[in-house]
Amino acid sequence: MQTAVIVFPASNCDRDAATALEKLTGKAPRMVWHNDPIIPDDVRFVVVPGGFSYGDYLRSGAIAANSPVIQDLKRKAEAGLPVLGICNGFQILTEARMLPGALMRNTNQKFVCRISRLRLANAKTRFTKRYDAKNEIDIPVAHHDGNFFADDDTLRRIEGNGQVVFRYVDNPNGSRNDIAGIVNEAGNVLGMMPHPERAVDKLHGGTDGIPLFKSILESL
Amino acid sequence: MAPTKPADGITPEIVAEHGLSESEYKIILDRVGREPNLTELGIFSVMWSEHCSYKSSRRHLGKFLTKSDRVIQGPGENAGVIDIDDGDAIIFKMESHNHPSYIEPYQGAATGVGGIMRDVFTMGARPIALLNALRFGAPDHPKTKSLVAGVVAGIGGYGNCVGVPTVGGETNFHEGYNGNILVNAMCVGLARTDNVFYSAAKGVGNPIFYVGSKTGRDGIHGATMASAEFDDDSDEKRPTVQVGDPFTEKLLIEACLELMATDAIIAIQDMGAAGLTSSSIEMADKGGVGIKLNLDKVPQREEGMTPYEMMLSESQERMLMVIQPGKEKLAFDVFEKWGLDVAKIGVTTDTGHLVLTHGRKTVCDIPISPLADDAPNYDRPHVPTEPRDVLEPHQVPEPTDFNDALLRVMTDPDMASKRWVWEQYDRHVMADTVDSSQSGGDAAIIRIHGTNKAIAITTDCTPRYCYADPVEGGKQVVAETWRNLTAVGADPIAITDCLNFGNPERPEIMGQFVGCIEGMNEACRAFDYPVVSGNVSLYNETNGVAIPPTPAVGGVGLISDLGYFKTLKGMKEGETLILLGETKGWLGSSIYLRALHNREDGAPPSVDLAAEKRTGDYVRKLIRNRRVSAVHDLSDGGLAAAASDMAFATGVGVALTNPSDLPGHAWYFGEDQARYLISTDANSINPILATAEGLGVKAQIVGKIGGDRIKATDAFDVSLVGMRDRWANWMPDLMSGATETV
Amino acid sequence: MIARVYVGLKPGVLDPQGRTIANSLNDLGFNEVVDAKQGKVIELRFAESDAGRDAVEARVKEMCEKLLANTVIESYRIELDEE
Amino acid sequence: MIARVYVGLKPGVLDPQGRTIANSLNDLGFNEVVDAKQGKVIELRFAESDAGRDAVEARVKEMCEKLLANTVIESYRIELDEE
Ligand SMILES: Nc1ncnc2c1ncn2[C@@H]1O[C@H](COP(=O)(O)OP(=O)(O)O)[C@@H](O)[C@H]1O
Ligand SMILES: [Mg+2]
Repeated sequence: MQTAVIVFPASNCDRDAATALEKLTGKAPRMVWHNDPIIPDDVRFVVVPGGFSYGDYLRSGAIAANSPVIQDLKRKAEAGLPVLGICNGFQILTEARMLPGALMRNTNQKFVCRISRLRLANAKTRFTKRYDAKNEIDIPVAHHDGNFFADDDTLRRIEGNGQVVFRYVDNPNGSRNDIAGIVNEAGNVLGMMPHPERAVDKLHGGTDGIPLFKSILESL
Repeated sequence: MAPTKPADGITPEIVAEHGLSESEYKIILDRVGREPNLTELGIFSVMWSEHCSYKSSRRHLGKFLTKSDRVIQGPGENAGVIDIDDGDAIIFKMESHNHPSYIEPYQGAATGVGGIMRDVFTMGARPIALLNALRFGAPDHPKTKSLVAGVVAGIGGYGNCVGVPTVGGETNFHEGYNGNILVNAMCVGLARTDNVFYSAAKGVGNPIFYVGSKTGRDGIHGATMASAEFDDDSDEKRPTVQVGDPFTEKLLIEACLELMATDAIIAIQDMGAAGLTSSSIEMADKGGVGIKLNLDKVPQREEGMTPYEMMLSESQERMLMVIQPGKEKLAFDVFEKWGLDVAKIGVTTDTGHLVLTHGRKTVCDIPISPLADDAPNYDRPHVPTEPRDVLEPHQVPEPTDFNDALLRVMTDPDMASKRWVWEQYDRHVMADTVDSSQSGGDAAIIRIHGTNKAIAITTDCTPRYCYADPVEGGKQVVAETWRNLTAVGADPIAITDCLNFGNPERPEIMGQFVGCIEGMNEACRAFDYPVVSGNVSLYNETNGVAIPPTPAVGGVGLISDLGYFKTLKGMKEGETLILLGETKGWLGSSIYLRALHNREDGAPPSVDLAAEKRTGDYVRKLIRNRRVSAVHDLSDGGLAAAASDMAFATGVGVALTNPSDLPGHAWYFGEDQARYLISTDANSINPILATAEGLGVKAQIVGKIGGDRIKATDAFDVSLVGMRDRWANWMPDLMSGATETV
Repeated sequence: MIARVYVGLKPGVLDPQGRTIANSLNDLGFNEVVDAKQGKVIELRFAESDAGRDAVEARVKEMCEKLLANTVIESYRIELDEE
Repeated sequence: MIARVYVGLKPGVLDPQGRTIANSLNDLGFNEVVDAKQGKVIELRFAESDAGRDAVEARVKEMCEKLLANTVIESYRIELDEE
């Protein structure tokens, strides 16, 4: 199965994402450069990785959201291509308006790196089916701007639609409603601050990220 | 600050402002054969500064063991290179950024991280891990909190952005650092043994490329500042500090590694302290060639920069390289793809001179060899530190309340959890962190990507021991890193160091320096554990008061199979704790003495290197034979602290006993060296004890695992969770309400 | 010509940075501060041109919408300065 | 009373943010932008008081020196507004 990871200048979890995808699909993902106008047609699943695209200057994800490849990603996502934005990738997807809301500075103003416990708020999405009966998982977070904000109307709407996928058990950043990850209305675009690609290996961050990748890959 | 306009004559005042002595200036006159102009003088001054020339330390550093079967490159290059089999090489170094971090903690620490990473990727390695050894003033000193907040944010801000995990380090507090904090950063990179890059320029007529950020007026005279003492005015002087740009650094890493995969690069050198000057001169000197640079071609951030300013600027994120003729276009293409400034600024020559032109005029023409070869090399007078009396256990009061004693020891500033610090560092990026600060373990474990082997890394130093007895302290520092690597099952391979001391012109400080080196070297030789890179930071004094001698050491070891490593975590209910190594109840210079009695007297524990070796080799064997479920070495705070660390990390209680004749405080809190605690199941106890006896390693059963308390016969009995909370909250409590510049 | 773009959080969006500043100021003894907000100023310098004020302003507005502000949480204000 | 504090990098100090913003605007086709700088505005609201303008300004200056600006690399400007 062909997957892809988008690489921006100073993405830095591109390798983490590629390692996870290769492990789970048996095939190296295509690394698509931010300036490429087109994501190759054979790509069935795209990861927008974490990191500090453009140094996070101006606002996290803002500059990357305007890159050529994201314009193509938007078109393809609207046509149903599944996309996972992790950490900086989540920030980029909100900046690109592919997901609602915005990610602001953590309330305590500090970068936070820890294993965080997440509650599955919606276990029926294309990304969470394989979690079966499990309702809490441990996934690492590592971010400075993970404080999810949406205005009251938006919040009500996404809660009502079941778009909230993960919530923090112990909110590390001040996110409204403890939101750690959301999908778009169509359910094919997931953005999350925690790093599931850092939880696919017993020796490194645990294995609670594996069902997420399995869910989406099997749905294709 | 020196005048920046070209002066007609060099006055004694100008010479002094450049930190050069009269006799040093005489040598310059002699070697150049005429009066230098200001640019030339500036170049000599930075090259001959303590920071670049190691003039007080060189002859002593030469004594270190620097070779072993695994050493590919020892000291003398940007970083040390060791062979870890299968064609893989590990490249690492530690460096200080003390003075800049005191003046501007965020940027000072950030640029320190950036600088050490450049030293490593310059040699062809992808940086894979960062560590940081930090020393701050007393917790209640008015500057401490904001310095801590700024330094930690700066280290995280840079490392996190570049995407290299910060996996370990140490954090101490002591009033001896009130006016001079220490920020030492270590970087470890991974390369192929057949693709390591060096700095020696080769050939004549080869193009010299400048890559990275533009040159501005940043940190001019940083190198001389790093070699000067602070006084009360230093806060006000505020020399131009450099601002780090981790985004550009990340691009620079990717671009350099991309170009290094081709055969375009002959030599490469990062521009660190003394920027363009030291990088060009080091490349030329090592290669025995001359260099001609056209300064008009240097990418500049500001208008009207003089040759003096360009040569002395310490703008960050810049590299210099000699490119294979014919590969210029390839180089341009790679750097432009990554959006970096790139320019051909000169060529190598056969003149042996550094020639600079600016606006069609020659502004500098000096022979290169004296800049390096004739740099001052002083044999500064040194007097050894007076030996202290050994404190016997009965000379140290026993606690009236052992629970309180344990609490005080575990919440001593050096002992309390540093989660507040390391939670601000991305420890997992790059997908290979097997263990890090997270577990509170002895050494971080980083897997070699795509393989089943790993390296273990640690940094250590116990300045109070070094102050009490530099020679024993020096031994102890090296031994502790060796022990920490051993405790996770790694074979210790080599070290890097960062020697932080006061003013070397004072014989007692120089005595500390010489003593520490002697002790370190003795330990290196005993363990076949060479020094492959390092850094010296002197003049860490304020108003004549020096920091405690602080030779920080970073150790690296190899775990050739990840099937066999251990951490301090993982012991199981019902297991037995065995103490390996001999306990005499050493309380001199201990944490116990300081935490309970506010005293730092007494000789520090002596280090029996043969016992260290014997015991450590045995521990590694036990780990390889899967005889143990958890291992921790004993250091600060002794047995009680080590057992508590293990209990905190695992969430299971321990019950300790005292099978010795020693009083409780000496047994539980003594800091005798060469000791480890291991946890094992019932079946393994007898074989472990028997083998130990055969090897001449003392082994005693000292406790049981289980329950939810940390207790000890005739001593303490506290709840694990309660004690852990106090230990965990010390630093958040300290830092709450810390006011960092926003 | 120089344009200054002021970007601040919309009313109703919690401003943790502002909150922290106010708290820190209070801790330092500046008790008269009841509230603080933090925003950004982006100063843009333009190449010489004969574009009129309105044209420039329209372009800057476009820059704000596209990049300089995230209108989900931020509002902006433009100031032009002939120098 | 409201005080607005403008904080920006001192001339000559590297401004990686500003440079990246300018580059990105150019990439988006805003080629007229030759340079960008990013600074901060901190808006402070005060409790009612009879402190005069000068007294308030002196206090804000102290806040800047102590906390709001990092005077090693930043300079600041204060504006007072009676509302
Ligand atoms: N500045 C720091 N950065 C990262 N990790 C740190 C820092 N300070 C302390 N730590 C971590 O805290 C743990 C305890 O540190 P320390 O007491 O120095 O350990 P040890 O005595 O075993 O060397 C270690 O895992 C260490 O890596
Ligand atoms: Mg240890």
